Formats: sequence, structure tokens, C-alpha cells
Amino acid sequence: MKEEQNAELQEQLKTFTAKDLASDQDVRWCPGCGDYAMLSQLQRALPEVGIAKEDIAIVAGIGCSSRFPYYMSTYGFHGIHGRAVAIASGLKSGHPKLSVWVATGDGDCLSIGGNHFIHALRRNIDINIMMFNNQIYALTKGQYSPTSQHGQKTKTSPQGVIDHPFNPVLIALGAEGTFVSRSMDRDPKHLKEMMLRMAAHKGTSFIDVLQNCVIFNDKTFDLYTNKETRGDNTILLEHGKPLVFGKERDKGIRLDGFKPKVVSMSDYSESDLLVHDEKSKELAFILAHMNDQPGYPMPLGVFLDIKRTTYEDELDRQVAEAIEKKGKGDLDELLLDGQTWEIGDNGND
Amino acid sequence: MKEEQNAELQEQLKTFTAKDLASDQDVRWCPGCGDYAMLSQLQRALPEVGIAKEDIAIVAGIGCSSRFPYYMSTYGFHGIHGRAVAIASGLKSGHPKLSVWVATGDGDCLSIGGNHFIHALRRNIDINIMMFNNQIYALTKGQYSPTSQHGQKTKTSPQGVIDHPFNPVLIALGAEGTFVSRSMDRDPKHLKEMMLRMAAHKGTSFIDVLQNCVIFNDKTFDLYTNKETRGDNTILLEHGKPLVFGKERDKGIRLDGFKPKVVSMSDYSESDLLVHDEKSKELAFILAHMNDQPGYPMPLGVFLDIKRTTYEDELDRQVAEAIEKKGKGDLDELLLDGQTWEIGDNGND
Amino acid sequence: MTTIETADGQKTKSVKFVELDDVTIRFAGDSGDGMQLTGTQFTSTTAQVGNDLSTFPDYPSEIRAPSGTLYGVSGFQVHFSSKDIHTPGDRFDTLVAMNPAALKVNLKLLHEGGNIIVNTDAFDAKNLKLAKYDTSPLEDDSLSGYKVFPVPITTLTTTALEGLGLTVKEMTRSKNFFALGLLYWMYNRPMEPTLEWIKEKFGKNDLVVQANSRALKAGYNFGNITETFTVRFNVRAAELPAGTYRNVTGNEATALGMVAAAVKAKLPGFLGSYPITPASEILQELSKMKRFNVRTFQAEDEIAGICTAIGAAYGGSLAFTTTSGPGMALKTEAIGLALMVELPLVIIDVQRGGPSTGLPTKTEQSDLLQAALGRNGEAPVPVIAACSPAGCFYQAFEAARIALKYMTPVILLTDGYIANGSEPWMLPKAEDLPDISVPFAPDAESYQPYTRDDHLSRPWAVPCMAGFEHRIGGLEKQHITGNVSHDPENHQFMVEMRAKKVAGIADDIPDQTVFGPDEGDLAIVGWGGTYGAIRAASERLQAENKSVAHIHIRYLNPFPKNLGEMLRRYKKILIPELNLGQLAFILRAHYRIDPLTYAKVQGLPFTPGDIEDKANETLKMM
Amino acid sequence: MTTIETADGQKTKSVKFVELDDVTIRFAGDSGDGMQLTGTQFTSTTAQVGNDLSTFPDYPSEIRAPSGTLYGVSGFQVHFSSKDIHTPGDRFDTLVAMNPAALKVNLKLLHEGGNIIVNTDAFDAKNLKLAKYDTSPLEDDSLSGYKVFPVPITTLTTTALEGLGLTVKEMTRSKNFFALGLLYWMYNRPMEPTLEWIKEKFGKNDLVVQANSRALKAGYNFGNITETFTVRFNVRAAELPAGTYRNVTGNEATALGMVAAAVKAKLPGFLGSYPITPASEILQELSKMKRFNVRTFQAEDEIAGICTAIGAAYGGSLAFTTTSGPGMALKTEAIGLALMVELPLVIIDVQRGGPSTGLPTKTEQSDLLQAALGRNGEAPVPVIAACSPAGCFYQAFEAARIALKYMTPVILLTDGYIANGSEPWMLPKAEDLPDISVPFAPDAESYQPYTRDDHLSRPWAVPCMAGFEHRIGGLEKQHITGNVSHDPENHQFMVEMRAKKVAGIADDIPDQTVFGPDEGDLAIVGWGGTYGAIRAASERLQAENKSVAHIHIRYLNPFPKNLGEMLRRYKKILIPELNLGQLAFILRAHYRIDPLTYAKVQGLPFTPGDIEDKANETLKMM
Ligand SMILES: Cc1ncc(C[n+]2csc(CCOP(=O)(O)OP(=O)(O)O)c2C)c(N)n1
Ligand SMILES: Cc1ncc(C[n+]2csc(CCOP(=O)(O)OP(=O)(O)O)c2C)c(N)n1
Ligand code: SF4
Ligand code: SF4
Ligand SMILES: [Mg+2]
Ligand SMILES: [Mg+2]
Repeated sequence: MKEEQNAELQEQLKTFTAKDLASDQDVRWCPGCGDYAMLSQLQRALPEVGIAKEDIAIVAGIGCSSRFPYYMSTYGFHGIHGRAVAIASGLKSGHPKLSVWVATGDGDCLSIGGNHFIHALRRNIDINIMMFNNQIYALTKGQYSPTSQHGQKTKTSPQGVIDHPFNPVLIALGAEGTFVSRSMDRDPKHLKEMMLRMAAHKGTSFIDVLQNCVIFNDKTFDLYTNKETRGDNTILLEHGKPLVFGKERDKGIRLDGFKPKVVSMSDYSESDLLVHDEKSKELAFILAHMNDQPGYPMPLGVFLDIKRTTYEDELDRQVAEAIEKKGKGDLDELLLDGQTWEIGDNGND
Repeated sequence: MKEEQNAELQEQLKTFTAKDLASDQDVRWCPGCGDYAMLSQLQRALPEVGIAKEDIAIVAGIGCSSRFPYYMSTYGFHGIHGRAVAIASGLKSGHPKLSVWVATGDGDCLSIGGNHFIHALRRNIDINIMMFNNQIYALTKGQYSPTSQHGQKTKTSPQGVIDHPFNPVLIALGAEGTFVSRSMDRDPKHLKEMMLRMAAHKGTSFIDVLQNCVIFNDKTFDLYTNKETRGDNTILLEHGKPLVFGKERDKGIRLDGFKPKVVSMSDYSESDLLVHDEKSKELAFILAHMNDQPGYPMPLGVFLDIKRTTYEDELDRQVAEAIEKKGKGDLDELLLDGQTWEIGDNGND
Repeated sequence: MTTIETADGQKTKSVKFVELDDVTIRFAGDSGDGMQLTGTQFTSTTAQVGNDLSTFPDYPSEIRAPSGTLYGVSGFQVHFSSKDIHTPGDRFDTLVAMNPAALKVNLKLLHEGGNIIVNTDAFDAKNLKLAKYDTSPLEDDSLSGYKVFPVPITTLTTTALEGLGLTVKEMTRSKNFFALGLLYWMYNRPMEPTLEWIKEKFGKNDLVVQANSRALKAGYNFGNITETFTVRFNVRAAELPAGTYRNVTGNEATALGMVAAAVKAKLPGFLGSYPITPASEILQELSKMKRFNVRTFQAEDEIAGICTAIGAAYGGSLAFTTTSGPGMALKTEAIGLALMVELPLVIIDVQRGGPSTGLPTKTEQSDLLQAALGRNGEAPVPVIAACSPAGCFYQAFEAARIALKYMTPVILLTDGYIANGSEPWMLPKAEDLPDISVPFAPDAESYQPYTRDDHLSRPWAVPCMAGFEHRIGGLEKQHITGNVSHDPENHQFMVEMRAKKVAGIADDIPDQTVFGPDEGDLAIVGWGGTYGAIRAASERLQAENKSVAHIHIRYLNPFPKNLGEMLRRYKKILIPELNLGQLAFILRAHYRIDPLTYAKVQGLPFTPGDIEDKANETLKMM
Repeated sequence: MTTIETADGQKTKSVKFVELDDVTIRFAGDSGDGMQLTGTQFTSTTAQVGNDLSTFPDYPSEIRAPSGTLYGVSGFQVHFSSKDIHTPGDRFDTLVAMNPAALKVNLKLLHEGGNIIVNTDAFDAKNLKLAKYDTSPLEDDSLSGYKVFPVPITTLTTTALEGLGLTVKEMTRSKNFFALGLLYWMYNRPMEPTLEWIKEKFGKNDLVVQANSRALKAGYNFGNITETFTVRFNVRAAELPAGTYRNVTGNEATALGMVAAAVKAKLPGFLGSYPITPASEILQELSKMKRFNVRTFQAEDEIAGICTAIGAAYGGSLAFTTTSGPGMALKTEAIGLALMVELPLVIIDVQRGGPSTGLPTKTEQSDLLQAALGRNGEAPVPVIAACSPAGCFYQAFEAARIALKYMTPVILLTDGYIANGSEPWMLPKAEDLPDISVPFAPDAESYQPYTRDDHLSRPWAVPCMAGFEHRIGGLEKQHITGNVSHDPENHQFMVEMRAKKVAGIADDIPDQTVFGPDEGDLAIVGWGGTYGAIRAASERLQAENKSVAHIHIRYLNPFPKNLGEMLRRYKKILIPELNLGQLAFILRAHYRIDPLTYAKVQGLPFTPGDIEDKANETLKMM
């Protein structure tokens, strides 16, 4: 999955199609659930990645979204709540050849699974974490999650949520993630593009997907997904491109010190704007925070994509090094390692 | 502990001294351990905070550092490994009047306890988390921790650590911490100053304390603590002040776009330098990352100190609101709430 | 047979009224058909009519499985009676089947000759195929053993709602109210309670109020008007003790018990919890009760759930944590901490189908061994269980009493069946509940955290009490001082002390009672949610003059003092459990008895018939 | 009595050589005094001399508790013999006391008339006070019952090291080597192995090599020269089976067993673990063995430890996770997942004192109930235990064999006592270890993940095997297909299937053996690390012609098939356990026997004398 693998090779390696990736199980999400978009886009993206179908494994925790593996005809593991990333970390570390995808919810990933999540990011294990962020615990029928909004009324917050939510992009950056991105169920094209980027990234890739739960949190993301309001309230991050947005592409982002500022394109030209740089941690943080302030658009796309050695490569390297240094393990030698002594047959006299 | 409490009132409230805070138990840390400095500075700081001794509780997990509560004559809770912050969160939420301090190690806080840590920060529960960062698991005799350096050889990393370490300040910022700071055992004065700042901050306060473990990781922080090298390798963050450092105060930090740059004071004057602003999240992130690059000093002091509603206040508010709306809870009323019906005595015929 | 006038006064027909003692109805349809709501409304109205009753909601683990599928069927069973009853019934008399899948899944438990009300509109080719029917059961002979009432419920509902300006989809949503109205007519229940409820619930949306009300009335009228229905049933009010009643589910009752305990302990309440089926409702209920100075903390995971509760307990709250099996597993380590630091804490495990994620929405009793024995080290914890929905109230209260008096974590086991099921509950008066407050340590001068009172409990002192500052923790404690101690003899002493303290609770709980003969052929021994089924079966067996007793154990650690001796007075012991014999295992180890296990591990409760059959089988072999 | 020339050839004195069969020495000093190192070196040399031996390191939970305190004393006991021995000894013959606290803490276990070598330099007023001595025991009468050898060890060491250019503090550090040298002289052991070891260990720092070597020799010479010492002891080589030997601790042996299992299973090895005393060494050892294609993953916590291992197992590694009590508690939920997905996994619990954090550096056997019974749902897991340091090797191997053959998690229980203790181990040859590899599923066409072979194991297929793609998870599985199933009958079937699979392992393990009479008055039944003490006691009792047998259970779930019947052949069963009777509880439930529990819960192992006394007491009461 090296980035340098060229398109031609990929085409040649396409040994299966999206349809081949559907399992024989009925998909049991509610009609209209945003999870469907994720499923169909992953099914469309994977054939283009250039890997064999048997080398793909999907790991999930527990939640509506975590039923994902059952609907894919690849290897799949529906784990326990919050542990998808830990299971995937072990799978990848023990079997580095695999393409490992994690399907997880905002509860699964950031609440009970928060610790595994941040540790995977810092270790930079080459797994791809797709977080279905519906800002609610859906499978358990509507309690608030760590991404639910302050004040949101849910079954367990009849007077409103009093927790300050996580910003998933921010926590991923704080945990030293090397690939951090955001997309949404309502933009399947962008979703697929992001999935391909994740596959191409060596190291942990994380995507925060705004996902609509029609039953327990319908339309929370309406502002960002609705055709009317979307343009003015989201901004697409593209490496090397100036930050323009607005329904009429009439707004842009400039920096005022290190604070982003919305400006009108009638006052500025594109060359005056902040240019996105996926390689800058500092910029990634600035953009991650940007929409904390009212009036600022929610960024979508790749915040950060940098290189760092991966955990499984380092582990492999240590195995190779150890073998190089002392030779491939020989059990008898190992047992004899240390201070030994012989007792002769007369010892039995 | 409101910031506005004035010094006079505090003096008046000083009802105990540092000595009163020593418990009757022998301190069992190794001679020379950095933990001693933390203990004596907290004992010195607390009498100045303006709280009664019985209103202080120290909560810890497991580790050398986590033995802390036993050495304080306040209320104290030596919990289980990794759960100090969770226990403290419950204690504070149920009993908001207390001044709650958490003593935790880099393993306790960031490894097994990482999830509770990030959730406390986002909730902004008013507890004070002192993390004793010796970049090692000391109590279990020398395995690497999540802050151990890449390549570091320890008992469990004979070929060197392959994990990328957490930057504690960065993860705290990513988790939306409202007070994030750093200090070190070798600067007791600064330590105490930071402790007083933590006490004054309403919301979760976090301090990353570089702490020397003389047995299992001696001198890791030598570069920063040693008189010879310290000046050139650390920089003190002070709100509103320009970023000057160097043994001879001959260097400064300027911003190049949003990247910090070390400059020589022979080329610039103080007014050309970056000025520290504890209120800026963006700057806090930039500074947290700064010493990732070689040649850059390690920042000490307060990275961020901002206000946000605290969890326990919000909880209290909801209790008060509920009482205001429906009246103080009456048990009989509660039981009768819902659809009830009467069965008369003739029901018994 | 009477001739009645229909509601609209336009037509009359002859309708027979039949008096029944006992009826069981099963509402079944798609997850999205609103069967849980329909069932709950029928139940609530029935309760107000004065019947004794018992319910069993049974739904899939998907939120809204694809419509029409067999696994997407959601059911709600209600059993009501003019007698005292204990279970939602073995089989049902009437099945409301909103689609073919609902019919297919539920038919096997319908009484021979029972009534089937089918929504014929849903019996199209697609739905038949989804339900794996080759031919329509309405058209072949397969339902000939039943009374089938074909009703085009969807069509009739949309017809009734015409003119309100709703879309077809919106109108269709009210079809469960139509069905409910029809059943109200059939079982002679008043519509008013539901009409009022609709107003309250949907008040903000007048159109919905109108639609649902109209659909309800249309269903009722349909019964009146159409020739299909010529019989109505009546079930007289039960002869229940005088008092004020309300219908409660086990989870509601648990939440109420927790609040009552906090009030009666004169302490602020605290619940640290993480949502999990089927325990989430307790957290949900409690989060609405903040005016009782009860704080709920939705934690990041189960470990934080219990640890925040331990922290709150240290701070002087009456602390609880609630969960189900997998979450219970995660709390294991922290339960050990709570017992080492000897703080009061109530841990509530609403058991569900295991192992692992298992059958999350189904009931089971398979966490008993985990609760009683599953911790590192010698870690004794009192364990009690609730037997019925209303019983949850008293056991939550009792768990808190024990926790406070003995300064110990206490585990309360309930299960999905009683947690979701409901029954009428005669409300206690607040003043009749005992005071369970415990005094804090009185004297700072002499205070030592690990002294013991006569029941071996240590004194409680909480932050803010000046002069009582002390340290606790998970390392072994020195007797009296509570300082860390590695002394070998002290460790043995403390390990035995903790065991003795918990064992001593046996002196503080009621003797085990028995229903039926004091000695005899067979004792059916149960615990937890199997109570109703065993009791009902025992009543039947005793009515046949069989020597069968029912011993239901509420205190599982320690056991009541007279239990061992009591068990030995029967020739045979039969233990029905929704597991492979966990209570039997423990009883065997304790009393060297040789009980028979009746293990049902199907995610379903026992029916009285199950127990009756097994008991008869056992008696026959004797 | 021979007259020997001292090493430096300057002086001669008369020295008596005494032959002994059996000696126990206890080295004791401050945590910082290097007693563990001294003990280990003495042990290693003694092993090479050909004695049988057994060791017991015993240290505080603080890293370096304040010097001179009673709780800061660190001890290392070594028992060596010309006979076959089983334990580190009841009491010791010689005590090396580096300070007053070490003397105070250890004196009570010194034989009457035993030797005490004291470092007189450490007996100053401050240290005497810290050790709570009112007067110096060297000056009052309190040691009159022993042979006291006062040696100014510190002074002699610094004198010996003068001229090397070391500070006094640095010189003082070598005093443990002086003591070691003296003991080598006294017990007639060669210095060479230690001299070589010093070179290897400190090779990089020549000054340290010189200092330690000189101190060692100085100690040896001191024995030769000074008039204080006139007796030397000799313990002849033991008559052990011919072979190559090495001294191993239990944790080392466990790590070796894990690697051996991976090699013999022809699989990559994987250990997901989180450090915890006393299990950390296994992770530490294994992290050095990467050339065996064994990967170690130091996880963020115990849950990640087991979950990474489960992930690796799914990927086709032979996966392990290691921990101790509190960590075991945290793994509870995930063990349930492993058994539900039926993947091979070995879980190793090195037990320590509980409950909660308890006594982290002390031994105990109190996790048996947790291991056997402590999970949500019906969750059967095979449990086996290791009995001795070397035994850990074979049991780690055996656990892996069972895990692979039965596609199941397996729990191996060891404990702090055997994990840290050591004994000589006759090394097996790699070729003599059985092949434990299992074939992956052979045929993609017919592959279904939940079919069963004759021992009820499901077929294993791992990612990268084309055509075998399948999904597993923690929800209940449908028989054969492995699809999620909520079907009631299937659930019961699968619950029973999993139980049957584990129970069936009884057909695949050796029959229970007995040491001593096949029937008789008393069987002492044990498990795990109590093996040595029970065996030694049984030998003594049998030597007195008492009708006492020793039954040591290595397979705790399922039990060997002949166990129940065997137990019934003795009039009385005595079960010594380092807990309150956990095995006894399980045996009672299984076999309706009524054993006597001998509970020692002090963080210390049984001594043979403990068992002997209890057995005699029991025999007397019969
Ligand atoms: C240990 C454990 N705790 C709790 C649960 C209950 N549970 C299942 S899914 C879930 C949250 C689901 O939320 P999320 O991860 O956001 O997924 P969604 O359903 O919203 O897609 C919870 C709390 C569980 N199954 N296991
Ligand atoms: C559940 C659990 N897992 C593991 C341990 C073992 N353990 C105790 S302290 C510790 C790490 C200590 O490191 P840190 O928190 O950095 O504290 P330090 O000793 O360095 O001050 C570990 C792994 C434990 N006691 N409990
Ligand atoms: S409940 Fe919400 S998240 Fe779950 S399947 Fe339905 S729409 Fe999707
Ligand atoms: S081991 Fe290290 S951290 Fe622990 S007390 Fe000693 S010096 Fe301090
Ligand atoms: Mg969600
Ligand atoms: Mg540390």
C-alpha cells in the first residue's frame, strides 16, 4: 500500500469488485442510516487499493456501526465494546501484511475505547480507523456520547449534556496521529477519496465521519450536509490549495497571527488566503479548533498526513535484527543459554 | 479557590503549616528520588491556598509516585492502577467543596489511566492532576512507559523502545484541557508556584513534572535540570512576556508563519519576540510541539489557562434547577409519579 | 348475548360477553411497528382496571432490523387476571400479528384454538417471502386450528385518518393504535387512559395527537361495527390488597429503590454508570431525579463508572453503579478495591445472555458465579437478588442498607426479564420504609479508620470532617490503624476478618421461608427472576396435592442461616436456573446436597409449564 | 581437622571440614544491600557444584525503602542438598544479617544453635533504633542460643578496595560480594563462576569489575585467615539423573516454555502484556527472544494486553498474555470474547497476595475461583497450574497444546513463590518435545467456521488464506455457520457445546497420580506452588510409616477423570492452600466430599513443617 504504487499496478491488481465485498448476511441497519454510505464506499474503495481480498480484515467494537464486519465478505472480527483498536493493533503487529480496517463508533472509539485509540495513534500502527460519529450511543438507544453537544438532551441527559465534547480531530492530533481526516456520510465521493487516502497512508489513519442516526439523533449534522447550508458551513481542505468556501465560494480563511479569520472574497484574492498544508502539525491544530468559534466553517478533508516509522515495521526490524545478531532461534541453544552444568551417568549410582 | 480571593484573606485562612501536612508514616521513596520535592512543595503550597486541611483530599493510583497520599496528613486515597483520576472525578462530583489533588505517574496517568485522564480534561472537573513523569515504570522495576524515549533501552525494550512517546502537554491540550503546565523536581520554587496556580484554576489543572528516578532512569532529564545545560535547553513561559532563554538569556523565540524559530538576541530585541499568551490554544499547541525539533528548548510553565464551566458546577446547577422546577424531592410524590390507581378495602373481601 | 349499539350509533349487532379469569395477549410486529408502546399502553390501562398482571417485552438487538424479517420481530406479552399471578404466561390466548414474520415467530406459543388478529395488508408477496412462507398462511390450511380474525389494519387506519393532511407514511405509523383500540374493544378496557397519555406525550404536535387518537377510536369502533367480531371478553378486577398501585418495570423500581435508600440514609445519592442493555434505564430514570440530591455520572466506561462511585462513597455519598454482564466483568478489579477500603457501594448487575456479548437483549441468570466468586484474592462480597419487577425496589433498598451498615460493596443481581417486565405494585409509604442511616464516626480524638464495631464494620469518616483525616487504599491494611501492612499474621487476620464480616450478615437477614410443605418429596429451589414461574408452577402442583415446596433464595451470600438444614428436609431438590446450574454448584459446595439442575439457557424466561413438567418428571422418577 | 594454608600463603590455621546433607542459608539486608544478587550468585554456583536446591527471594514492595527499617529488609533463602529436595527449607542453618533490622526480622526462623554472620559495622545506634532494638543484640544475651560470627564487613570491604580510587560510598557497595566470598569459603564453593559473571555483567566498567572481584576474594580470604572461622562445611553433589542442568526461576521457565510451544506449534509467537509484579519478568524475558519470531507487545493496559493477543491469535500467531491478580480481573471480559470466538490463547496469571492491590510482592493462591468461575455468562475455560519453577516450562507448553488443539483460551496459574524461586532443571532436548502444531482448515470450498471435529474443536483459518474469509465475534454464533444467531435452541446448544468441549479435555490429560498409598488414612491434596512443601512433608510422614498420600492436581478444569473416585479412597482429605479454601470449595461442589482446609494466607509459602504438623494433628483427631 505504499503511496508510490502506481495506478496501473493497482488496476492490474483489482481482483475483485465492490459486489464481491458484500457478505451473505442481511444488512440490519435502519433504513436511512448513514452507515450504509460507509459500507458501500468502502466496498468501492477497496478494489482500487491493490490488495487481495483475503488480505483484508475489518475489526469492530460494539455499536450499530460496529456491525460493519458482518456485511463485508472479507475477514472480519466483531469484538467487544471499545476494544476494536486493541484487537486490530494485535492483528496488525502479528501479521503486518494485512490491510486492517477498524469500524468504530463515537462511543466505542472515544468513550470506552479512548485509551486504545490514543495509544494506537502514538504507536503509529498501520491500521485504518473509521469512526462513525453520530454523536450518540445508538445501539443502546440514545444516551449521549463523548461527542454529543453541550446541552443536548438525550435519554441520560434530560436536563442537557454537561460534558464538554471531544473534538475527534483534535484528540487524534494531540495523541500524535500521523493521518487525521474528516468526512461525512452525505458525501460518498469524498468518503471514498478519503478511504483511498487512508489505505495509501502508512501508519495509523483516522477519519471522523459525521454520520446521521435517523432514529436517535436525526439531522444533527444538517447544517453541514444540507445542500442549502452546507456550502457556507463547511470547508474542504486540499493540500496546497487556498482555503476558500461558501455556497458561492465567496469566503476564505486568512490567518491573523495564528488565529484563523473568515474574510470575504470580495476583499481578497485566493493568493491572499491561507494555503492548506497537510504536513504542518501546527496548521492542523489551528484548523481543528477553527469551528469552535461561531461563524466558522467545519473543515472536511485531510488535516494532517505525515510520515513516521510504524510500530509493526519497527517490530519486524527488531525481529530481523535479533536474528541477524544471534542467528535464527534454536531452541536447544536457548535452553542451554545461561550457566549450565552436566550430571554424568554415575550421578544415578 | 476563586482567583479573586485576595492574599490577605488567604493569609488569614492559613490554619495549618507545611509541617502539619506530614503524616505519621515514614516516607519510603529511594534517597534522592524526585518525588520528595513534590511532596515538600505541595506541603508548602497548600497552607497558602486558603482552604481548611480537612477539605483537602489526595487521590493516587499505583506506582512509586502514587504512594504520595500516605505521606500527607490530609484525607487520602491510594486507589488502583490507572484509576486515580476516575476516583477523584467521583469524589469531586459528589463533594464539590473539596480541594482534590491527584498524584499519578506517567504509567498510571497516561498508560492504563489514559482514558480517565482525557475524559476528566474534557469534562473540566475541578481536580488538580500532578503527573510525576520519570519516563519509566519505577515501582515495577524499570519497564518503559508511554513517555519513554524512542530507542530507550529498558527491561522490556532490550533492543530499544519502538513506541513513539506521548507528549503529555500535547495530549492534555488535545483532550481540551483548560490548564496545562510543566515543571520539574529540580526547581522547587517553580513547582510550588505552579501548584498555587493549579489551586487557583477552576477546572481540571494538569502539570507534567519531569521527575528523576535515581534507580531506573537516572539523569534522563539532566539536560534540562543540570545547571550547565539547563539555561540553553529550557525556556520559562510567562504570560505576557517575550520568550527569551539561554544561559545568558541570549536567545529568543520568534514565529515564522506558525512555526517557532530560535533567534539570537544579538539580532533581535525582546519586543521582536513571540510573547507568551496563556489564553491562546493555538499558541499552546505550537509551544507544546516546539522541542520536537532538535535545538529547541523545552518549555516550562503554564502553556494554557482558560476558563470553561466545570463539570461539578454544572451538575450542581442541574440539581438546583431540578429542585427549583419541581421542588425538593418528596419520596411519596415520586412513587406516585406515573399512572396510579387505588384498590379499596373491599378488594380484600 | 347482548345487543349493543355501536359508538356512532348507526348500527347494532349481537355481541357475546365472556367472563374470563385469566388472559394472555401477545402483540407482535416489526421493530418499527411500535409493539412495545402498544403493549405498554394495554398494560397500563389493564393495571388501572384493577387486574393483576405481568408483562414480557421481547425485542431484537438491532434498533430497527430490516422490516419484514424474522429476526426483526418485536413482541410484547401481557398476562392479566382476576387472580394473583406471577408470570407473563406460558402461552397466549390472543396473538396480534402485524406481519407474516410476527405470525411465524410467535405461532408456536399460541394456545390451540387461540385468537389471531392479523394485519392482512402486510401479507403481501414480499413480506411472505421475508418470513419464509411459501404460501400465505391466511390462504392455506395451516391456521385451521385457530380463530383467525383478518383485519386490513393498515388500510383501515389510513382511511380513518384521511383528511388530516398527513402523508400515507405518516398515517401508517398510527396503525398500532388501531390495533390497540380493537383489543380494547375486545377485552373491554376503557380508551380514556390512552387518550390522555397520547395528549401528554405528543401534546406539542397536535396532528400526531389527532392521528393516534383517531386511530385508537377507529380500532375500537371497528370491533363494534364489523361482523367479524361477535365476542368480547371481560376479566374482572383482581382481589388485591387495598392501596395505591402503579405499574412498574424492574428497572424503574430499581431506580426508585435507589432514591428511596438515599433519602432514608439521609445521604446524597450518586450513580456512576455506563450505558449497557438491559441496565441503561436505571441510569436514565435516575438522571431525571436530581431534585432528590441524586447525582448521575455517565462515565467513559464501566471502570470509571464504579471508580467514580467509589470516589463519591469516599466523599460520603450513598453510591451505586449499574451494569450488565460484560460491564460487570470490567468492574471486577474495582470491586476488590471497594471491599479492601471497606466503603459502602451498591453494584447492580442486570443480567443478560452471555458469555461475552452473547444475547444482549435477552435474559439469563449466568452471572451468579462471577458475582459471588469472580475476583482476585480472597474477596468476599454480599450478593442478593431481586425476584420480580416490584421486588427490585426493595432489594435495591436492602442492598444499600447492608452496604452502609457493613461498610462493604454489595452486589444486587436482577435480570433482563424482570428489568423490562412489569407488574402492578402496591406503593409503600415513605414513612414506612426504615431509616437506614448510619452515624459517621463520632470522635476525632479516638478515631482510627480500621477499628471494628460489634458487627465488624469499620467507622466512616468523610472529607470535611476535621480531625478525621486518614488514608485508605488497596494495599493490605493494618488492623485498627489502617496503615499499610505487610505483616504476615496481620494479613491472615484481615483476610479472615473480611470473610467473617460478610458471613456475619447472615445474622441480620430474615430466615429462609418456604412456600408449601416444610418437608416432603420435592423442593424447587430458585433465585432471582425465576420466582414467578416457579411460584405459579408450585401453586398448580400443590393444588394437585403434590408434596412440592418452593424455596426462593433472595440472599445468595451469605445464605440465610436456616437454609442448609431446610434443604435437607426434602427427598429431592430441583433447581431451575437460566444457566447451567450456578446456584446448584454453590449449594453443593456449601451443603453437600445433590440437587437436580434444570438448565434453560435460551435467552428466555421459564414458563410455569416448563417448571411444572420438570417437577412432575422428577416426582415420577422418585 | 586439617591445617590449611591461607590464600596469601602467610599464615596457617586449623579448620575442620564437616560433611552435611542439607543446608539452608538466608541472606538478609537492606533493599539496597544487593541481597537478591548475592543469593542468586550463591545459588548459581551451588547449582554448578551439583547440589539439588530451591530458593525463596523475599523482598518488600518498595523499591528502596528507607535504609535500616524493618519493612525495608530484603531476604534471599537458598536450600541446597546432596538429596532430592522440594522447598527452600523450613528454617535456616545460617543467617547472614547485614544490619540489625535484617537480624530482627529473620531470627525467628533460624534453627536453634544456627550460625549468624553479622555485619557489625551496621550495628550503630541509629540502625538499632530503626530496628526497634533497645540494646544491641550483639551485646546483650539475646543471641546466646546461636553461634554468632561478628564481622565488620563494611570496614573490611573498604579496606580491601583501598587504592582503586573509589569513594567510600562506591566501595561500600561491594560489601555484598565480601559476604558472598565469606560464605563461599564457609560452604566450600568455588569463586570462579561468580568472578566470571562479574566480568560479563560489569565488563564495561573495569573499576566495578575490580572492586567486586576484590571484595569477593577478600571475603573468601577472611574466612581463611581469621581465627573466628574454624569450621567449613561441605555438601556433596546430589545424585540427580544424568543430563544437562541449569538453574531456572519459574518466570524464566514460563518464558522458555512459551517459546518452545511456539517453535513446536510452528507458529509465530505473540505476547500482549502489561507489566505487573510478579509477572513482569516473563514479558522481560520474552522481549529478548525475538529471534524465535516471537513478538512482544507491551500494551497500554491489561485489557489491551489480552485484546492484542486475541487479535494476533486471529491472525494466526500462538498468542499469550501474562499478568497477576488485579490484571487478571481486568482481562475477565476479554477472556469471555476469546472463548466465544474460540481462538487459541494462553492466559498466565502469576498469583500474588490479594484482594485488590493486596501484598503485591508476596505469594498467594487466591485467584483459583476467579480463573475457574469468574466470568459473565456460561464461560468455561480450561485451567491448569504449575507446581515448581521448572514445572512452569512444561505447563506453559501444555497450556499452549490445549489451546491449539481445542481452539480455546486456557488459563495457567503460577504464583509469586515459584515464579521468583528457582531450582535446578534438567534440560529437555528440543526434539523430545512433542509437535503441537495444528493444521489450518484444509478446504475453502467446504469451510464453515463453526463446524466441529471429534473433540468439538472448530477449524482454524486465518487472514491471507484465500477463500476462507469469515467473520467472528462476541455475539452468540449459529452452530456450523458462525453467523450471529438469537435462536433460543441454538443458544442452549452452543452453551452446552462450549461446556462439553472443555469438559472433554479430561479425555486428553493424564490420570491423576498419587504419591504414597492408593488408599488410607489421609490424602493431602494440593495444587500449584504448594507442591514442594507437601511433597517434603509427605516424605517425612511416609518415612514414619504413616498412611499419608500426596495428591497434587495439575489440571483444575477439567479435573482428571479418576480424581473423584481416588479422593473417596481416603478417610480424610486435607487441602493446604494459600487461600481460604478455594480448591476445597470446588472439589466439594464436584465430588460431594468433605475435605479439611488448611488455610495459610500470609503472603508466605507453606513450609514442609507447616504441613507435617497439620497432617499429624489431623491424623491424631481421627
Ligand atoms: C462492556 C460494554 N459496555 C457497554 C456496552 C453497551 N454498548 C453497546 S454499543 C454502546 C455504545 C454505542 O455507541 P457508538 O459506539 O457511538 O455506536 P453507534 O451505535 O452509535 O453506532 C454501548 C454503550 C457493551 N456492549 N459492552
Ligand atoms: C491493574 C494493575 N496493573 C499493573 C500493575 C503494576 N504496576 C504497578 S505501578 C505500575 C507502573 C508504575 O509506573 P508509573 O505510573 O510511571 O509510576 P512510577 O512508579 O514510575 O512513579 C505498574 C505497571 C498494578 N498494580 N495493577
Ligand atoms: S439506530 Fe441510528 S445508527 Fe443505529 S442503525 Fe439505526 S439509524 Fe443507524
Ligand atoms: S524507584 Fe525511582 S521513582 Fe521509585 S522511589 Fe526510587 S527513585 Fe523514586
Ligand atoms: Mg454513536
Ligand atoms: Mg513513572
